[in-house]
Amino acid sequence: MLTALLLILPVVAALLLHFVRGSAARALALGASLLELALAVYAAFQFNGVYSQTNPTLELKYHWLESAGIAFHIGMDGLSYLLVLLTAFLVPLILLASFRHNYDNPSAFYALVLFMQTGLIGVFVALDAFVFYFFWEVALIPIYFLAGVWGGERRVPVTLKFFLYTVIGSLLMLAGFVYLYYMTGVNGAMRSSDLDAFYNLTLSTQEQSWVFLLIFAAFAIKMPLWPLHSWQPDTYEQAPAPASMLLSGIMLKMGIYGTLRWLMPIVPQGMSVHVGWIMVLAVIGIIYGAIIAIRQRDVKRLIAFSSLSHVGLMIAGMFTLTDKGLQGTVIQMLAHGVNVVGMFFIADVIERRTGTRQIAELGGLTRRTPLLTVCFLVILLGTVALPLTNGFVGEFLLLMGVYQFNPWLGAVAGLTIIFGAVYLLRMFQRVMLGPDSSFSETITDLTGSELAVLVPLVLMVFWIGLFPGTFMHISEPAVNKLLVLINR
Amino acid sequence: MDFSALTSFVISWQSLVILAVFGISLLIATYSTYAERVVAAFLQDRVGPDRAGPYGLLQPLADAVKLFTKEEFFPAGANRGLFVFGPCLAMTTALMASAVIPFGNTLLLGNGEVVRLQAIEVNIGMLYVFGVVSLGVYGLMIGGWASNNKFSLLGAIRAAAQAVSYELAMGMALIALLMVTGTLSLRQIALQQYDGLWNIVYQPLGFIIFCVCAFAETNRTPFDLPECETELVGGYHTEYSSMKMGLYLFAEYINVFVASAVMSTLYFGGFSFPGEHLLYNYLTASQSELFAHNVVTILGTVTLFAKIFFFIFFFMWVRWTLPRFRYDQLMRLGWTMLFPLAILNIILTGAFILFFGNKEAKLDVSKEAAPTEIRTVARR
Amino acid sequence: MEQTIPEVIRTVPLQHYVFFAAALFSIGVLGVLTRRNAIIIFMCVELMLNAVNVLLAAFSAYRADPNGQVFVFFIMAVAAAEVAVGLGIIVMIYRNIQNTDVNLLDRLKW
Amino acid sequence: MLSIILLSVSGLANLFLGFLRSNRVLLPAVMLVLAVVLAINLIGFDTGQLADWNASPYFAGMLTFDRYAQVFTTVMVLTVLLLLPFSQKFVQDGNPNLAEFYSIMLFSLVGAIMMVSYNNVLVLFLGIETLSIAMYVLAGSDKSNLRSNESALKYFLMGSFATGILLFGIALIYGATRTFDLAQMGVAVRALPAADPGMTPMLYIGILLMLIGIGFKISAAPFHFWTPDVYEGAPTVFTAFMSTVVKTAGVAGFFKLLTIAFGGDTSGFWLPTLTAMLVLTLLIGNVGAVAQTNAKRMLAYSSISHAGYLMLALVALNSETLSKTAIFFYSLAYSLSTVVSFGVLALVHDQRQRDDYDSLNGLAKTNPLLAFAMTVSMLSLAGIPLTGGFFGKFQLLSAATAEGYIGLVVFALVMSAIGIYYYLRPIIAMYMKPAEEGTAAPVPVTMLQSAVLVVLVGLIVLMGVAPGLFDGFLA
Amino acid sequence: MLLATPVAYQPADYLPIIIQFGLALAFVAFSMVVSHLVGPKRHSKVKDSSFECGIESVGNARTPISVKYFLTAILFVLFDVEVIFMYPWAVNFRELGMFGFVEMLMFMGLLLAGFYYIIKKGILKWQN
Repeated sequence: MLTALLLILPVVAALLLHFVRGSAARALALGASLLELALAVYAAFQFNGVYSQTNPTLELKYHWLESAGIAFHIGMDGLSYLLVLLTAFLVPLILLASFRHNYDNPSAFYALVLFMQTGLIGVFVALDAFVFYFFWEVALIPIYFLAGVWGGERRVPVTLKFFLYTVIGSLLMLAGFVYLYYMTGVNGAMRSSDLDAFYNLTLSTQEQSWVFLLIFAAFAIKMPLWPLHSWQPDTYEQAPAPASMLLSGIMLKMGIYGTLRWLMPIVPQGMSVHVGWIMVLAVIGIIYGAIIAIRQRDVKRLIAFSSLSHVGLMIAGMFTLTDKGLQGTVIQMLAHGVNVVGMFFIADVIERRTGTRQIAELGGLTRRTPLLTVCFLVILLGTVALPLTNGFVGEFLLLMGVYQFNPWLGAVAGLTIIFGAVYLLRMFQRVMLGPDSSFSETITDLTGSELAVLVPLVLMVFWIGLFPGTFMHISEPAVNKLLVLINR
Repeated sequence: MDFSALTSFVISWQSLVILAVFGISLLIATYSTYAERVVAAFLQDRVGPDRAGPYGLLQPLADAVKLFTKEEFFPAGANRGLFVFGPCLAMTTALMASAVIPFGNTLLLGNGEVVRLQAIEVNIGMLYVFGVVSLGVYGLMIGGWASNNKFSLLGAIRAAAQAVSYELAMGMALIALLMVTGTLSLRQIALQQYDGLWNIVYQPLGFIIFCVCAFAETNRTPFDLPECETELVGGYHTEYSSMKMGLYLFAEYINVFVASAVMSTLYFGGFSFPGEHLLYNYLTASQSELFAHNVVTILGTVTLFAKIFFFIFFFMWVRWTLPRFRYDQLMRLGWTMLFPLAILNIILTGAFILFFGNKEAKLDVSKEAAPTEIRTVARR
Repeated sequence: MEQTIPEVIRTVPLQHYVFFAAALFSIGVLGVLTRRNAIIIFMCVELMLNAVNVLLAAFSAYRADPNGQVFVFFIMAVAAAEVAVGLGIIVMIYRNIQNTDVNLLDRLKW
Repeated sequence: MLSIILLSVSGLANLFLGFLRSNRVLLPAVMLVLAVVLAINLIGFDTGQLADWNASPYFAGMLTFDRYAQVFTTVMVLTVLLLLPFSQKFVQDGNPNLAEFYSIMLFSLVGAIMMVSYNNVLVLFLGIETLSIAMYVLAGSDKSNLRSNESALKYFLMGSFATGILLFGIALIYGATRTFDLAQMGVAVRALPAADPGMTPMLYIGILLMLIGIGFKISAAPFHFWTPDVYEGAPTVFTAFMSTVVKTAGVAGFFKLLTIAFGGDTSGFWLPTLTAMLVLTLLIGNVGAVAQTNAKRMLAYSSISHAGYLMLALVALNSETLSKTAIFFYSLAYSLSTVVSFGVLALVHDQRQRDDYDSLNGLAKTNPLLAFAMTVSMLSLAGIPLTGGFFGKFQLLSAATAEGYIGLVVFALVMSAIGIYYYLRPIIAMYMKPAEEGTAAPVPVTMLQSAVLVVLVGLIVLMGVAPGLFDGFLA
Repeated sequence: MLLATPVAYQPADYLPIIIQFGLALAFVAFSMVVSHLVGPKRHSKVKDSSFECGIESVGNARTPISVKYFLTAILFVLFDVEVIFMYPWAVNFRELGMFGFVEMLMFMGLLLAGFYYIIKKGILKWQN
């Protein structure tokens, strides 16, 4: 029931937002998202013994299409819970961040963000293939409008590209699901699209590898995996800051989560056929992202490519299929979510003050903005994966995993940290320190609301960095179960 | 089709009958022109044609010669082919129509051969007549359109619209008759009236409707708007001359003849005349059945022609008595009066038959009316 | 009554009817596909319908099964309705463009 | 049956109602009748004995009003009922022939109902013709508009041509099977190869000809070419009528025909043909729609593609219940969405006198409701979740999958991916393009129309969120 | 149901019609040919021009004519088909009995409804 509540609350709020205007709308939106966060936290205590919990709890199941054997089946295990928590944690901050802008028709904007939250949470809690697909698409629609309506001047073609990329992927995924769904009924059994039914399938490796390709297409596009990434930088750049945050902070995790929950356990053999080239692509993505990032002039694009590179590492770690790799992926999902949102927000803050994102035009901003500098530095270091920051734990585990999988790949993947340090610190050095620019004197420091966004992020950076156990314990049983299923 | 049938037919008496029917209809057509003038003269109290031959009896021949020897004229811009085709079609259809009309009962020959006094007996004779006659209007249409003349075109269009409008009511009137007779074969209808009452008794209203429609179908006054000289010069045959013109005229008269024949067959007992079985019985008392039967048959044929001539006269009588309708009146008469009347007639007939009439069908005289059967018919 | 019908018709073998109807039908189809005058196309369609009528009548006679002829009646009625509507449309168009050549109708691209 | 009688009688009455001085009473009257018919059908739903193919036969079993017929009747009546308010333009123009248009719509609805309730090919034929002939008139109802005339002519010529072909097919099949009754025909067809092998070629030719006729009627490629012209030229309301009711009736009727008469092992003969038509239809429909610049024409092509999707159910007819349900679900979702899209286009057209994409620019600013409704319908047509279109498509796909047509399914999915591109274009125009000069003024929308739009959107979303409510009617 | 009497007609029975047709054709052809040969032929420009009461003929003779005529034709087609339906009914009237009568009453009722409708619609208003 609680899970359903988590789903329903944002929608209701979104609908209500249709009727209120101005500051009331902001209050309503923020209030709703905070309430959502509170619910999410409460959920942690709701299933005590969550640490030993392997099967999803807080389940809810009612018949959706009885004749077709499709049920509206939702529930959370540790893995889902962490991502739900991440979503619930980030959305209020994103809303808060969007308050600074004066978009036209703001309540529609907030409504879409909340609607999006429902979609995201739905994806994370779905336990039925079609519920999953359903929310997967539901999450897509609002982000399309957010980026398309409130975005930059090149928004229309860019968002169209993004939408088509994603939808084509998800349609292939649908094909895969339909096939699995059909296979559940071959031996006279009632067809079902339930997760467990899929887990119980026994398919030939041939079938598995085909299904894998179909479904992985969707996830790979969302992540994005290297050759399929071309929608990402444009979209991040053109979308309004909050949309970019949603995209990079949460939506990108849908792909990874999907792979963990809906791909690896269902078609393990089929996956193992493909692991090789995927790893290679992932590592290429790491290097590629990093190198491009180095050459970027635009802060937002730089962040986009750095995120591409980090995601590459996550993918690589995930496909090592070791407990280290998976745990690392989980933690890194959280960390990356926090960091990238923070980075985008800071980029947004600077842009709003200076009116530009060009690194060349910026410089020497520190003098008048101590707070900004501090927050920026912390989050930056977190992204660089300095020990004691959140980035470190994840990347360390991931690299270990990759190294175990294949030392050479591990070595190459290790470059990501060095590269990351290079381009991020160079950016920081040029933007904040460096020779004075026209803005050095005029720029003002963070305001209260901006602090309200950044402080939680900063705290989270340290929390994950210092006590990763908090989260790893939650995800551990789920991850172990996944491993069991994968190695069956 | 095997030719043995053809040959055996050609040398049979039946083919003679066909020739006779054909010739008679042509003859009547020719002399109708004469009759028309005589009647007109009589009604207008003046002397009709009286130069050519005694009482001008040779007048038609003179006309024929004239028509043949006139120059045939093709208006500029006319579609020659269709221009010629129009009158031909009109004439052909007119001549075809008389094929199924029973001009009399059977003649019995010494060798026991039976000759129907009818070109051909088909079970759908009535439909045949309808089909062929309504084809005739194409002749008018084509001719009128082909002559590239506004008058002709208007005449043609009028002819068509009028023909179709009245065909409706005509068909409906006929249906009422069908309900009484239960067959479409003209011969059977005639034979059914051989003894007992003529259909006019059952179908007075139907007859009136049918008669009016027959006038309209044959473009006779008061419905001769397609060719009303006061408005349209000559109507559809404005541009026609010589024998083409003649064909149109003949076609009209032959149609009148056919219409009369059909009317007398359907409603006035065809070749039956009152007291025929009395005569038959009287003759058989003294003469052979063969002789008696043939005499009755011949008398029947004569009576039929009497009836036909009466109706032809009636046509002419009306022509020289009644003024012409206006076109909208014509249409309104056809659609808003005759059509509902016909439907009413059908309903009344049906109700009558169901509630008062005898349930079983009228005596079915479908078999060839050999003398024995005739007698049974007559004696009943 | 039904059993008497066959002798009437069977003097002509069934195949002849079928081939005849097929020929009529094909002529109609070709006409529709090749001719450009709306009226002629329309007449060709009617030709097709009548081919069907012939076929149905023949079959129903051979099968001694009146349904076929009933069907023919309905086809006639429907054809009449089609004629009415179709002529109406054609007249309407003629009054707008003084022509019935379907090639002239290019406001909408095929 | 009651619906048929009611509709035809009211259609007649409506004609005479037209002689009244004011024709403002017509729309309410017609809508009332439709509402009553709808109510009758909905009430009848729980009468269990209607569940099988032939219950309560009429006219010596030529027409059976079973659950199948009832469900699709409901769909079509609902569609027309919700479509009518968008025809109010006629009322405002004081159109002298308004009564005729409404009556003809009712009559064509009767035809459509006959097409789903027939049990004898004769009735099917009559239904098709009643529907088609009415549609010829409606297509040309905008007498002064040459495009309308032209579309009427094209529709008429193509339609009657198709009728001829269909009839010849029927005649040949009659010759082979000696019956018009669906069930007997099915028996005879299955028995024929053994009983009278000489007749089988005639039978097969007949079936092929019927397929061609069917293709014409539901505008399946390669017999689709008339569709875009006709849809574009006809008055928008009637275009909507054509693309919803006609298609629903067509597919439902032909499903019944193919299942009962030509199902089973006979299907082995014609299924390949049908499959080829399906592939071609999907391809042409979607690719053609991408190329369009005119929203109405795009919808015409999209309706072709939807015919293709529906044909998936015809192909998968051997798993009967699945396909039935799929057809029902899809046609309902599709009809509702189409009504919305065409309705919005009609309103926009009434004000702006054009129906290309740009005429929609900035609609989100001027008429949020219209824009939102249009968006929902577009997403539904595209088969995005949260709308009825998704579950419709899903059921079709699962039916096809159950028959093992994996390749077709993947193909269909790729096609609908293409579809998304052109369904997004109106949305982009409405939300992301600024209003041009001349399109700045808000489109006038009456209360009734906006209410209907809300209902429609509600239904579409309801189908997408709680499909269970619409499930199991045909199980 | 079928318009046939128990007498079995052979195609040969329809031979007379063909013969009569031949005769008619022969007569027509004869008269045409003869009149063509016999009659004089003196053409002139004025003489060949189509007749318009002596004045110059203006415009195309085949001008579009009042739509009323088309309407009449179309209506004829419609109603005549209804009549076709009545023929078999009428022939078998007695066999069908009361049932057939009632059915036909319905049929005619609908027919009359349509009839009344077209009259009311002003099909026969030739004035305007």
